[in-house]
Amino acid sequence: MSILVGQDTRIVVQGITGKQGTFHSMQMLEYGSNIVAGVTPGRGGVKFNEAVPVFDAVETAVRELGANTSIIFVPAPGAADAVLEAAASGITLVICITEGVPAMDMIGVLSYLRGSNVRLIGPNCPGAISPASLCRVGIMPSEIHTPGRVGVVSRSGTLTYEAVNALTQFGIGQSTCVGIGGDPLVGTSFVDVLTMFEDDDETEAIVLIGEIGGNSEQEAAAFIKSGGVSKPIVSLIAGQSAPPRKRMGHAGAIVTGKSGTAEEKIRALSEAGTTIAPSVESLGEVMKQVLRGSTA
Amino acid sequence: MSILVGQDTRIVVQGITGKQGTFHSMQMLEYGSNIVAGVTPGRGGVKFNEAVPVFDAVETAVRELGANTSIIFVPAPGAADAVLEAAASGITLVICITEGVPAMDMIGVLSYLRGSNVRLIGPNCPGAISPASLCRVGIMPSEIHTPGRVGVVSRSGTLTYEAVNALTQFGIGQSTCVGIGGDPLVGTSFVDVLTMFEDDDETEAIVLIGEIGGNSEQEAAAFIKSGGVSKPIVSLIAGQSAPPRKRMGHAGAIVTGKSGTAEEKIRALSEAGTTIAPSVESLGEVMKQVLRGSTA
Amino acid sequence: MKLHEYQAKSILASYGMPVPRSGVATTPQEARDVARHVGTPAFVKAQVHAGGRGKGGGIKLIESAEQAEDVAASMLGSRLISPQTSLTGAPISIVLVEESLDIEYELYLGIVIDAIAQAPVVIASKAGGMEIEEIALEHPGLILREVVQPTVGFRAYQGRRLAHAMGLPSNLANPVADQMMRLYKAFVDKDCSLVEINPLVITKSGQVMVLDAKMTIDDDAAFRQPDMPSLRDWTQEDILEAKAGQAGLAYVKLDGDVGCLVNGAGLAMATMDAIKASGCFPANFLDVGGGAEPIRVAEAMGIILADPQVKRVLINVFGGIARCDDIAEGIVRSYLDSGKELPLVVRFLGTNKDEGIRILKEAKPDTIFVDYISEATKVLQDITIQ
Amino acid sequence: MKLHEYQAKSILASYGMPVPRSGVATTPQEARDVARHVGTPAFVKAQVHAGGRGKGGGIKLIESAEQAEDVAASMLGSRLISPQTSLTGAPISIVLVEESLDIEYELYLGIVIDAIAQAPVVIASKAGGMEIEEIALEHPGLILREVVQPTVGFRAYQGRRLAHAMGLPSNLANPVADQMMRLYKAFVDKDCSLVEINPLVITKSGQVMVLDAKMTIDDDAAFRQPDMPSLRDWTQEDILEAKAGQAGLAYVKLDGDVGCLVNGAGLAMATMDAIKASGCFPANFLDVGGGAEPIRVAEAMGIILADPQVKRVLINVFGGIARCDDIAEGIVRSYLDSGKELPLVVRFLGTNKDEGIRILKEAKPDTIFVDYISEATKVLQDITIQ
Repeated sequence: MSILVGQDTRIVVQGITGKQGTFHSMQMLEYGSNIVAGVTPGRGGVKFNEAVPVFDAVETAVRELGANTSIIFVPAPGAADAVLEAAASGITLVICITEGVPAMDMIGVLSYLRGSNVRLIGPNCPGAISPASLCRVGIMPSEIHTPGRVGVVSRSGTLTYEAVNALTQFGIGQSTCVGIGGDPLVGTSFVDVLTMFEDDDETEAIVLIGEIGGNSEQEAAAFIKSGGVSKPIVSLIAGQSAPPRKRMGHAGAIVTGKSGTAEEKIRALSEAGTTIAPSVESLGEVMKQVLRGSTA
Repeated sequence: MSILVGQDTRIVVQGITGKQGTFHSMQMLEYGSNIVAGVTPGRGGVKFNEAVPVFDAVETAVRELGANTSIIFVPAPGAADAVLEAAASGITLVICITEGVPAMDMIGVLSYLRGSNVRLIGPNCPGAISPASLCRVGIMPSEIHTPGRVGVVSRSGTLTYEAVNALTQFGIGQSTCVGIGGDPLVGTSFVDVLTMFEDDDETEAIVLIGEIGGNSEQEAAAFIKSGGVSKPIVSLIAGQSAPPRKRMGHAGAIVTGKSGTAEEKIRALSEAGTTIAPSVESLGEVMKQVLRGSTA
Repeated sequence: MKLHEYQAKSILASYGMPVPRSGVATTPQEARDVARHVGTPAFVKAQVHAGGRGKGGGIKLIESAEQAEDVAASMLGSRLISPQTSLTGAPISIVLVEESLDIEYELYLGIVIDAIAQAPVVIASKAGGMEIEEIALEHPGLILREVVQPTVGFRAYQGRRLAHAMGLPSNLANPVADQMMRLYKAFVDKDCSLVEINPLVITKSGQVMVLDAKMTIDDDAAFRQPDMPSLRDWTQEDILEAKAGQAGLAYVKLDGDVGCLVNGAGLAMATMDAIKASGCFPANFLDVGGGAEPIRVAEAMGIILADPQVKRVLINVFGGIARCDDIAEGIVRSYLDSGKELPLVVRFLGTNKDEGIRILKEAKPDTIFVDYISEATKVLQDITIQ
Repeated sequence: MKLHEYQAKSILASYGMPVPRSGVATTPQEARDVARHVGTPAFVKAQVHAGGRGKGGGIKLIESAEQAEDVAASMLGSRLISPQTSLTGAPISIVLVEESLDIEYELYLGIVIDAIAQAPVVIASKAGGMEIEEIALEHPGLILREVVQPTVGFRAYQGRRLAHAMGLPSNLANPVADQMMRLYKAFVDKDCSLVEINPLVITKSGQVMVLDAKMTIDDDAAFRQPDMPSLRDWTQEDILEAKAGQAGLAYVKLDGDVGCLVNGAGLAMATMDAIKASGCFPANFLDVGGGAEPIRVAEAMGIILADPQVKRVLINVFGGIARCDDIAEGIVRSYLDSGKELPLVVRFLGTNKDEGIRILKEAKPDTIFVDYISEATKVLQDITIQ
């Protein structure tokens, strides 16, 4: 087993005929992901890559082809609507890649999803990949991933790729890698993913990659400290050199109070018993040591 | 035991210093109801009737005096806000007497309350009374009620008083009488109240008073038919002589389709096995026969 | 309150919904000028608060500005009788002159507040042009519904879903969904209880257009809709109902001869039912309301007495908030004002019943007092026999 | 994007929030005329995108219109340096001349989007006039919060609750709550990420007034806020940051000399961290983004090279969506344009890495290629030593 995505995942790509949607759908198909349908309103009836049916609405993909997971490449103005459509159509996992979704839209979406059985990952995230089942629902480069027993969860995209690359180079494979997104308002938190990794038989250790801004790393630390996670965790926080009050790319990566600084996050995660990696390159080596320690 | 209101009810009156609030608070106090506080924003600090403290906010009444039930006499433009304040302050039963609350306001309120543990009765309702515990949280004339084992639920105000009067004149007392309100959008339905009466040891039989418009009587009939209520029910529907498309006073009392007609409602309730009373005056006699039948 | 078609269209246009070129006229000459401006062929449409205008001759195609003048002359000042008006019809004091379009699709689009969903529901049908009740009877499968989640409002995907289900080509899904979202925004902003665009058309050139529009505003929200009073056209309502409405009374004119004044809507309906069951016919529904002051009761009574069909009057009051003595005073006042000698049957119960009876006895000694509604209907029958 | 005080006040006034009498001026003469119109004593307030204006001399009381002219003359064209600006300060090109009020209460009122509550939160404090960060440090108990439920919006009772908790007299609760509801409506309508009224004052005559206002619009919502571009004042931002912003690049100017171009915000931060950990200092944060086309990379590189503080450049790209050859082409283009001979350290990984290296080697043979970030920082240190 992996978490979130795996062999039972039946993907519908929302915005499959757009530039990003087309590129990554091809990549996902090449990797082996089970894309059952695409959706582009107004383009229903065509075939993507001469094989994948494209519909006007998500509900058709759910009803006719049993889609259960959606990945969204719809441009920002329509992204909230795409999430709501997926949720209203019976999709239970929605992965929103789109960057730049207005905060007010996300407030509505998150309020709507609360109490439903629909999980949203993102927006502004790289998605999730479970190498053992060759299931990639995201935009990460496939080739750096290798099956294994370390779960990776991160707020960042390329930094996660570096981290995975570092693990793979040290011969450490991954159960599932999840990017939860760089926006302040996201559907799934560190704590949510940590809970899933804790419950996952195939995950033995966890890499947590945080960054400045907000306090989701502190929430994660508190959760770990309270016994929520028994598996070993290696953590890394980006942005130690970032100045205050400046948005470092991600909408969420801005230090506004003391709790948003890298120092505070590192302190909290260290106090919670996680091992702090000094750099992304060191992750492979640090994890190797941690795994050796936990086995001993 | 009675339902909704009883000896544990600790009332806060929202809008206690207004004309309606003052009049009915006096009436409730005379009956014996336990009004612990009143609320009128901007008037905090005064005493009502030289005894009941008046606060600026409902939360003070909850925190300092353990209020658990609110009755609202606030004028329509502020009524939705009053319900939300009560709900957010820890009140678990909100009875909104106010008439003329905009439908859009109620849509917001009902959406907010869904999934919470707060029950709203009304708006545009006479409230609830449990004669055995001398607990009146409403605007009904006290003197017509007498303790007993018949539960009364109704969409109407004065028609309910007639019904209760007819019961009392036949020596039939009431466990609790509840007016759910004459608007199309109300917090508590016939089905909700029937469920409570079914579960109430002190209720032996039920009077259900419906009227034209909407289809909450049909919902009730379906619920009864499906076995939701085992106790005998006498029902009465007002508006058999009403013309279509005309609003008969209550915002909800308007026949727009076939399902809104008195005939359809009577048919459904009759098929569900309830006894139809030919007129409000006959209620006492019909109920007497029903009770005799169920005892025999 | 209901709006006229031209008022509703003007509101919808302000939300970016396309409407045909048109103009209103209150005189035949104006109609001619507008027709010149709009171009012909065009339609002259009577502005009344009722559906079924086409069947009642309220929508006429004209080929020239002169014909527009003639048609307007025949409409203005007359009354339109349709299946949805009263027998006397609705007065026409304004006409709308509107361009004629080449139509490809005729759709029905409406929004109502649904009591079961406790939310607004957007209704659409490809059987536009028919009344929704007709569609419901004849083609129930063609009525499509999307419930709105109040938290996020009506969404584009719901609009596209409706468009597809109506069988529109894919390329129309987004433009039609866009119009639905605009309509929803207007519905919420203006506190509507109903909007109907019937038909929403798609022209041969692919343009979406509001061809007819009905809009009803939630009267309870009047306090926050400052523009609404100026849009109200009382002349479209029964004169007594309009008078009652202005006085804030719930009154509905009926066809019988027993005037009724009751406190409480449910009791008023039950009273009407009892009258009818006894073989008599109520002349009206009237709920005088909870806190009935004498002056308000007098107004209510005045409306009942102003109805020439009323031959006898029944008062049924269960005093609670309402006090029987207040009611009695109001009745006395209006009876004296009216100078009418109609028989009066009174049932008082509850608060200050005896005082109420005393006041009435003194002022109108022939008042008949009863204790039960059944007694009242029996007395009314006797009055008929006399 | 941030708005100026006068812009924010004009928006809030359109929502019915009372603001003092005032006018803007871009010349000393205008300032004098406005002061005559507004009346004296009054304040001249520098319009810059930064807090702490008072401490920086950006708010001055004037007693006469002539004095307004003098003060405006000294402000306009100068730069305001406050604890919240960069060391070089923010340029003053507009001043606001505003009436002076007799103040009874000075409150803080703000709305932000709270990531934990996943909702807007209204923040209030009776310690108005102080920066919210100062209040948080010195009087954390004086900061009050009300989370908004998106379904029903900010409600009057929440406003009254805040008013009472701030210790205002009961009779001010409703008027203050009313202002909060107006502010919330503006916040939602305008897609704000932050509004702050600091202070919201209550005058001795009991009137609630917006004395200072900050408003930040969610850049992501620009597509539905058509008025916003015209309100943007790029001169208030660092010139290179402004240039990057207009090109849609995430760029932050820093104080070091190592220019960095990275794809991905997290990786860019991690790269900066590594540079700093090695004892060097980054000159900037720059995320060239996912689908980096050559032209976009060239623009990004141009911004880095335009910074006179930059003495060496590090490229760190993990190719995925972004292709290393595209990146290389963009770099070559801007290096040629700039004519600069700065040392270049490049780490390419992933998509089309070899092709990227080939392109760079050909165009700039002295480029140093590395495989690891740690290797890159080591090389950068060596360059310093040279």
